[in-house]
Amino acid sequence: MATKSGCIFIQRRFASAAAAVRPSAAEVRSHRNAVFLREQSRQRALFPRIEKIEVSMQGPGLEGTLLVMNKGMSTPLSCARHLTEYHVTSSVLALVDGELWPLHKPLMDSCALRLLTFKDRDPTAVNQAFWRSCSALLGQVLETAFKDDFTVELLRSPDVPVTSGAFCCDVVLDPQLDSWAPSQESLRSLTRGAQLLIHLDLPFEPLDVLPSVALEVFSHNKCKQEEVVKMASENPTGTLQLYRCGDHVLLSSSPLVARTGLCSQFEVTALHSLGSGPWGLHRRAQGLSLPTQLQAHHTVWNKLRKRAEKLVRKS
Amino acid sequence: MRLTLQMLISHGRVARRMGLGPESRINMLRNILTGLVRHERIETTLARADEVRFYAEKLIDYAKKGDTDEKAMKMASFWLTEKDLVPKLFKVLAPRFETQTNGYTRMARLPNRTNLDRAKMAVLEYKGNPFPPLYPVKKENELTLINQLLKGYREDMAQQLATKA
Amino acid sequence: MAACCRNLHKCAHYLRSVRLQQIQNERLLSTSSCRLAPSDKPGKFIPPSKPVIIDKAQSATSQRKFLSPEFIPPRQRTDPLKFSMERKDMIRRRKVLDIPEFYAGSILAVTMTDPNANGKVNRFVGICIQRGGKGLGATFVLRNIIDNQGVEICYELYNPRIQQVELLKLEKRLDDNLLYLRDALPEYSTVEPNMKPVPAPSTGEVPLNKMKVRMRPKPWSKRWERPKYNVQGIAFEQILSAEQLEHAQKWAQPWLQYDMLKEYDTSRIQEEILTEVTREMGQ
Amino acid sequence: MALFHASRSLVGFLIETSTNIQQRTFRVSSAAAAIQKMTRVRVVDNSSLGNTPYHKAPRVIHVYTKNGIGKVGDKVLLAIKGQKKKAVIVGHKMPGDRMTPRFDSNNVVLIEENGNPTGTRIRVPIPTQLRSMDGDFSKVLAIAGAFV
Repeated sequence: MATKSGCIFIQRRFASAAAAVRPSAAEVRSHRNAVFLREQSRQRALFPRIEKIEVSMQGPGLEGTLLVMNKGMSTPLSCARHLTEYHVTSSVLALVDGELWPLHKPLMDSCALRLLTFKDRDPTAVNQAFWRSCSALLGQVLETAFKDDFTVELLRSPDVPVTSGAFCCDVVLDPQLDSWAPSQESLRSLTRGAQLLIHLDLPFEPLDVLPSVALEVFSHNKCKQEEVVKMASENPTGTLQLYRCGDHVLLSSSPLVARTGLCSQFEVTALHSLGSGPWGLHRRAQGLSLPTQLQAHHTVWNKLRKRAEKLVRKS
Repeated sequence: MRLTLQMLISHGRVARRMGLGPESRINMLRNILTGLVRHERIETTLARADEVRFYAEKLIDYAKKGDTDEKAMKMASFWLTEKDLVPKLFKVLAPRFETQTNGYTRMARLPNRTNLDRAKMAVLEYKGNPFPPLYPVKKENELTLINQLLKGYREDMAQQLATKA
Repeated sequence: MAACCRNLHKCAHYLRSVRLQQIQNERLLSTSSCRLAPSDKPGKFIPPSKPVIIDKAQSATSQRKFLSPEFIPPRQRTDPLKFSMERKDMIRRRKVLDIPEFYAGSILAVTMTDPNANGKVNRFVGICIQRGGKGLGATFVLRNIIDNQGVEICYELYNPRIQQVELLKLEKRLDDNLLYLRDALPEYSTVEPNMKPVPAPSTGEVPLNKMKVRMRPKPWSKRWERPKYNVQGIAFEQILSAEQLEHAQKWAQPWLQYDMLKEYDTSRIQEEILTEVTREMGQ
Repeated sequence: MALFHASRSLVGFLIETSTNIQQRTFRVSSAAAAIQKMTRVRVVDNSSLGNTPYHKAPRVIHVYTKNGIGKVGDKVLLAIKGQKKKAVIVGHKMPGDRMTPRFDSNNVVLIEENGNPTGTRIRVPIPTQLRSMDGDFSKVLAIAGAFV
């Protein structure tokens, strides 16, 4: 206890030197979690009575299937659970009335539902969502990988196309680490952290919130707050989409895949430095991942991995 | 040809002994080959299909030489017992396989015969026939994640080569 | 003493005879030189034209592309490496020993070392009736009739015992295998042992002898009239009746020529090997 | 006369006969390739025993080898003109090794019990490998006319 309080004291001293009081990373995380859970339970309480909706399934072999589900409670994943195990394990995203829908988001009305997989005829949207989820996962790993006395701030990651060869995640590390260059060992330990998360098979839980809630969630992070304001102005409905993966809460403009277990091969390939920006030294972490359904032979994987080491630029 | 122990100890003999002798064998294969050229897909016993397959491919090789070639015409008129098929061989089948150098036929196994005996059955066809395919068509989706990654990789490689050259 | 006298006499006789021989030799020499001299004088102007003619014939023969049949590997499953290695050895041997182009029906003279013979060398002249074997083990059979006794020798083409292969007469016959000469009348296989080489025709083509041989009455060593042998060079009409000839057709296998499984197209292999051999021989 | 012709053809003397084709009224099989018991042979020396016509061709009745097959240089026992006589094989129809001659007939030279040849001349070529063979062939080689 004494050591902990000592740590906090030291941190406070440093933070005071940086002109603002900074809580520890664990505190920030628990705060975000608490706000997220509060909002989630509030939204669930909006549907106290069970109302039935009709979901007509689409897709090969599912024509004419009609499922009667609960309004505001059943998700596309619960629909898949009524079908077969194949649908549960291989579904990545859902298409509800032609709109991309995260698999864990409750259905609000009678609709036509199509479950998307990696092996569809046109899996472009799924691929993009997978790429986005992988960069979110990479951000989560980066946030938890450093010790408590180093701050990690995640920036808005650029949306790179799949053909660029690697997903990326922009991050600003503690100013003490400006001269630090990651070795292969440290990249490998990051990879290991990501693989632990993949092994846990954590779901990405979505939540539509108002900007005020989002601002509360990210009350400790200036750059995230700016991002929230910007995204809220971009979105015509004025709402934002938050995702929770484990105890990590993140902001995303478009849907993510169902769970982390969809990745099978995952590797953090590089951590490039982009030069100093408004928040300090910007760094870009890059990685490569493939889903369970599409695995590569190790020669192909090595070639792709070598390519993923090159700095990815937003086209 | 068959990669079996039987083939290993065959000392280079590749023809099966079938029918009532060498002449009968050739006549039988002639009739089957005529049927194959007429219908483009036939169903026979496995051994006969396997035997006739070689002759079917060689006949196309001869047909590619054109109907002015004396040897090709001789072969066609011998192997096609129904003479109305000779123009079909030269005018339809030979142009169809102009781009190929071998592998004009496809063979697939069928369930054993049940009505007469338990003979192994097979279906033999010339490729490019109008019938529904024997095997399901293999789907190769360019848009899957790994193929997209490989596409990007190939583009990168091509760019590197272009800059090098 | 008497013996000495006799010896002296002998010596004198010997000397005299030697002198006589010398005179004769001188005379012979002089005459020959006399004969040579006039022929030389006009020859000094003519020779440029003569070698040119010979050169033409030689170039015509050298321009003719010929690959000895033993270079072509047989149709079987043996590793092609074996044949390529053997080809190297064959080319090395051919650089030392001049093996001419010949066919069944050509007349050859082969000189080989003979550990048993008096002069340690054995020369045999005969008509080539068969060429066999592929690669280093290639053989050819020469046949001749010496003292009314038919003799055949099967030579190995690349045997180191062979010292010289002379081509006396380049000729093709209607068949590639003349084993039926064993059953033919002896004059068809008789070759003069001291035969002079017959110059090749200047056209560059290998002359084809369309002679049909007359056979001895049956029995023969093989039934040459059967379609299996496909013999063209026998005048069957003189010795067999029409019924017999028709009866022989009972063994015909007309479908064989249409059996594509039996085909062995060597044209491409032949061309490849020919370029390889000419390149190697040129080095 | 007919008998004379028949015996000559039986012995395989046709090569020696004139070139015009003589149509015979009967057939004989061609001589067996290997020299073994009951093989008809041709005597090629000028001994009177081997050259006087007889209604039966000389036949091998024993081959003095371990396997019963006679090759060049082997001794055989002949039944010739109703008497037994030893002989040396100096050429046979069966192809031997490469580079050695093969003859159109099975040739033998008659020898006495002591190994001396009966005749004084051999009228056909003799294979040279006889020179290097074991056994005493010097007398046979001495009367040879030609070698191949």
